[in-house]
Amino acid sequence: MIHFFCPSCWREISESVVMCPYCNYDLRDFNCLSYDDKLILSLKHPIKEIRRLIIFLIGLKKLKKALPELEKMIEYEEDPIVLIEIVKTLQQINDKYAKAILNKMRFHRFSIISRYIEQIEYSQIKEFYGKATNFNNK
Amino acid sequence: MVMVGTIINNIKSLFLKTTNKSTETVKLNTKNDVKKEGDIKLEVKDLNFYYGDFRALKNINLKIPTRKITALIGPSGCGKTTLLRCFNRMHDLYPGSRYEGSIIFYPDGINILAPNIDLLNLRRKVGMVFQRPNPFPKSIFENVAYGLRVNGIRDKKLIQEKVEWALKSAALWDEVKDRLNANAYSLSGGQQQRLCIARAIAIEPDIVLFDEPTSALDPISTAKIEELIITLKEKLTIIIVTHNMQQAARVSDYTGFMYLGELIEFDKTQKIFTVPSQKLTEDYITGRFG
Amino acid sequence: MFSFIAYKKLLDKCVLAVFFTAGFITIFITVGIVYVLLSDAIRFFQEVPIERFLTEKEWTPVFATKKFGIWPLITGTFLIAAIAVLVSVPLGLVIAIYLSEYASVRVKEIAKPIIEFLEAVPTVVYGYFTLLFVTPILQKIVPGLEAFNSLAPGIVLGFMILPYTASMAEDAMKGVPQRIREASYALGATRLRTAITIVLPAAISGVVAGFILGASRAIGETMVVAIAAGMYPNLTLDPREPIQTMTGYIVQVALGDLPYGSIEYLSIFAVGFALFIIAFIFNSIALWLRSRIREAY
Amino acid sequence: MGRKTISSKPDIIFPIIGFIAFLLVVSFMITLIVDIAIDGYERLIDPSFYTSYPSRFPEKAGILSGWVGTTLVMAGAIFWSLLIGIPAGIYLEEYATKRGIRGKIETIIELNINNLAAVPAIIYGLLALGIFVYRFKLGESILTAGLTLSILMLPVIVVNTREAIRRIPRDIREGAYAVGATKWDTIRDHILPYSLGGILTGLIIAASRAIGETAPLVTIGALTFIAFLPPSPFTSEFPFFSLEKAWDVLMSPFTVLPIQIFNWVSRPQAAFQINAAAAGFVLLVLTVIMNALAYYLRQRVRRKYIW
Repeated sequence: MIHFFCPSCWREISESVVMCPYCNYDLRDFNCLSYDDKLILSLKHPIKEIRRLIIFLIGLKKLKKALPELEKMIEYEEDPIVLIEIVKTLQQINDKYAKAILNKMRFHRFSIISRYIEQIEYSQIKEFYGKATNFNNK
Repeated sequence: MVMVGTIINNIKSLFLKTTNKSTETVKLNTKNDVKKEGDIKLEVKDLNFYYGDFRALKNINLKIPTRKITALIGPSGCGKTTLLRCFNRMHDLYPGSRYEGSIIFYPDGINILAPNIDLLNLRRKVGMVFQRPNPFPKSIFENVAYGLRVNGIRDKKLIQEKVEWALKSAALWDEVKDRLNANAYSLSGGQQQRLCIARAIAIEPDIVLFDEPTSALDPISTAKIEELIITLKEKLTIIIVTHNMQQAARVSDYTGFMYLGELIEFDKTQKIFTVPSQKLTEDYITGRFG
Repeated sequence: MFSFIAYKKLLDKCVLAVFFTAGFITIFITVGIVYVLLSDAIRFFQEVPIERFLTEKEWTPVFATKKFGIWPLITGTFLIAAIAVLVSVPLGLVIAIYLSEYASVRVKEIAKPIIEFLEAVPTVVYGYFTLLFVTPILQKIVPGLEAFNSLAPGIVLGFMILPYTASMAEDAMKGVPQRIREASYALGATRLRTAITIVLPAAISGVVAGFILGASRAIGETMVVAIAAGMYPNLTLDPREPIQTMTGYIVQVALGDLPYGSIEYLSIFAVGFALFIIAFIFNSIALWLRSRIREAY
Repeated sequence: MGRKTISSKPDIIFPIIGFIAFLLVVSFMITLIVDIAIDGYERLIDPSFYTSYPSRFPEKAGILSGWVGTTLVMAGAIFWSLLIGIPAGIYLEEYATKRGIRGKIETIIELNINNLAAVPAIIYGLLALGIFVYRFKLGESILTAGLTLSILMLPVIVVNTREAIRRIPRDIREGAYAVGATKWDTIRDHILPYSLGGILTGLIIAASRAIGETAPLVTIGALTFIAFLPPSPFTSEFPFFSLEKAWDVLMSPFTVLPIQIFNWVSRPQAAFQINAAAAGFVLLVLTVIMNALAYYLRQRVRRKYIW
C-alpha cells in the first residue's frame, strides 16, 4: 500500500489531511514549494535511501542553495553511506562554500569519512600526474 | 574491532569502485542524448490491463527507445511490474488477465498484444530477468543452454559457443568456467542472478526486461549487476523496474514514473530527477509518499 | 524455424488434450460407480420391494426363504464402528494432545510414521491377528465371548483408524497459532489446561473431521470383520455375539459362485449402494468440517 | 522456579499418560508383528513355501502363485494408476483455467478425487465386478485386478503429484516460459523432473496400500486355489515376445497373497493358519519396506530441493 508522510516531521499521515496532526505543518505550504525546496526539505527524510538519493540529486543539479543544510547534516547524520554521498555531492558542486564544508569534513568524527576524502584526493592527484606523464611521453 | 574494520573497508571499497563509475555514466548520458529521435523499439498505445475486473493499468502511452535503458519507478502496487510483464505477455500464464490497446514492436511493426501473436517467438525476442534469482536446479551450463535447446538449437558445438558467449557477456565466465557442471544453486545470490541474465541473453533477444533484479541482493552484487546492465545496453534495449530510485538515476537513460496504474511522467532520466514536470513525481522523488 | 515452432505448438495442444482426458477419466470412475450401483440396485428393488428392504428384520437372501431386511447388516456395521470409535477416540485424543503439546520433535518424528503405518498394514493380516490372537485373549477376560464376535474386530479397528483419530487430530491442533497458546500460558494456565480449554476447542472441527473419517473407514473396512466377526446377520447390540456387516455380506456372496443378474448378485449391489451412501455422507461431513478450519485462520 | 506453572501436577502426569498411550500403540504393533512371525516361523524358514503352489495339504502348500499374481497385478495397477494419475495431477496444477466450462469440469474433478479417496475399497470391487467383469467381459483376470487396484491408488497418486508440483515455485516456471519454452517443454524439463521424488513417494505409499488390499479382489471373484502360473509371454524364437501370449497373461486367472491368506485363515485346520501367518508376515515385511522407502525418499526430496 502507499504510505504518505508529513514533509516536515516525516511521520506517517493520511493522504487527505491539510494539516499534519503531529507537527501542525500546513501541507498547502508544501504544495507551493519549488522542487529545489522540496529536495532540501527531504534531507531530513527518515529513510536513508531517500536521503542518499536527494543528496545525489543535489549534486546532479549543483544546487548551491542546499549547502547550508548539508553543512548542518554532517553534524547529525549517522549513516556513513549517506555521508559519503555528501562528500561526492560537495565535490561535484565544487565551489568555495562546498570546499569549505569538505575541509570541515576532513576532521569528521567518523574516521572512515576523513579517510575516504584522503583517498579520493590521492587518486585525483595520481590521475592528474598520470595524465601529465602521458603528455611527457608524447 | 577487526570485524568492524573489515566491514568499513568493504563499504569503502564498494563506493570507491561503483559510485565513481556511476557519476561517469550520468555525465555520459548528459552528453550523448538520443542520437536519432525516431529510434523506437516499443510503442505502447492506450494500454489498459485488467486482472479480472480490476483495472491495473490505465491508458498507458509510452515509447521505449532502442538500445537505451528505460527505468520504471513508482511506489509498490503502482503497476510498474504489471506493465513490464505485458511486454513479454507473462500475464497470459495466469487466467483472468485481459489487455486493451496495443504495444507495437519495431522494426517489425507487429502488435505484441494481438491475440494471435506467437508467444514463443515473442518471448524469444523479449527476455526477462526476475526479482528473485530463479535458476533451474540444473547445472550452470544447462541453465544457459536451456533457452537455446527449447528454441530448437541441437548443434552441440553451437550451444557450447553460445553458452560461453552468454556467460562472458554476463561477466560470470571467469567465475564459473571451471565448474560448468556444478549445480546452479551452489552459486551465490548475485552469481545466480547473473546466471539468469546469461540465460536471458543466450537466445539473443532484442529486449531484456529486468524486474527489480537487485532487490534480493547485497550491495556488492547489486553494484556488479548494475555495471553489467550498463554494458548490455550496447546491444540490447533494456527496461528495468526498480524500487530503488538511485538505481534508476544511476543506470537508466529514460525514466517513467507510475502511480496507481497510470504513467504520470516519462522523460530522460536526468530531466525526471532534476526538473520533474509533475508535482506527483516531485513528491515521490522527495519521499513524500512511498 | 517456423516449422519447429508450429510443431511445438501442435505438440503442446496434443499434450493438453491427453492430460485433460486423464483428468476427465477420473470423473468416469465416479460416474461408473454410481451407474453400476444404481442400475443394479434398481433391478434389485424391482424384484424386492423397498419396503421389505427397510422393514424386515432378517437378512437371508441366500436361504430358501429369502428375507431382505437390511437392518441386521446396518446394526452390525455400526456396532463395530461404534466400538472402534469408542476405543480410538480417547486413545487418539490423548496421543494427539501429547504429540502436539508435549512431545519433543524427535519423539514426533518417530511417532508419526509409526502411527501412519497402522493404516498401511494389510487388513487381512489384522483379520488373522484379530481372530487368532485378540479374540482368544478377550475370551479369557470377557465371559460368553464367542469365537466370532464384534468386540475384537472393533478394538482392532480402533487401532487401525488411529491415523485418522490421532494423526489428523494432531495435525489440526498443530495448526492452532502459537500466539493463542502463549496467551493462555501467560495467564498461568498449565499446558494441559491450555490444550483442553484453548487448543482443542480451536481445532475442534479438524479433530472431529478426523474422527468422522476414522469412523467412515471403520464402516467401510472389510477383511477384519469378514474374518473375525462372523458371517451371521444378527440384529443385536451384544458385542459378544457373531454378526455380519454390510462389507462382510458382500465378501461372503462374492466368494461363492455369482451368476450375473441373479438375486444374490443384485443384492450385493443394493448393499453396496447403501454403504456408498453412508460413506458419502460421512465424508461430506468431514470435508465440510475441514473446510471450516481453513476459514477460521 | 517457584512458579507453579512450570511444574504443576497435570503437566507432569499427562505426558506420562500420553507416552503410555503411544507405547500402547507401539506394543500393539509389535505384538502383531511378533505374533505373526512366531505363528508362521515354521513355514517362513521353509524355502519350498515360496516355490510351491497351494495344496490341500497344509505342509505342502506355498505362496508361489500368490506372489507371482501379486507382482503381475501390482505391475498392472501401477501402470494404469500412473497413466491416469500423473497426467490428471499435472492437469489440475498446471493447466487448470478455473474459468468457463473447463473450470467447472476442473472443480468437479477435484471434488471427485477427494471423494474417491474416501470411498470404501470394497465399492471399487463392486464397480469392477459390474463394469470390467460383466459389462466389458474382461473376466476375473489379472487385467481386471490391475485396473481395480489402480482405481484405488489413483486418488493417492493424484494428491501426491499435485503436492509435489505445488512445491515448485512459480519463479521456475516463469523462468522457463521467459526463454520461450512451451507448456509441455516446461512440464517435461522442469515440473516432472523436480517433482519426480514426490510423485514416487506417493506411488510407493499408494502401492503399499494396494498390495495388501483384499476385499475388492475378492469381490471381482479372484480364485483362491491356483495351481499354475500365467503363461510366459517370452518365446524362444525371434522376436522373443509374443503379443498374443502377453494378452493371455493379462487374461489369465490369478490369486494374490492377501487372498491366499484370507483363504487359509478361513479354513478350520490349524495347520493352514500357520501358512496364513507366514504369508501374512511376508506381506507385512513388504509393506514395511515400501513405507520405509517412501519415508526415506520424502526426507531426501525435502533436502534436495530447497527453494
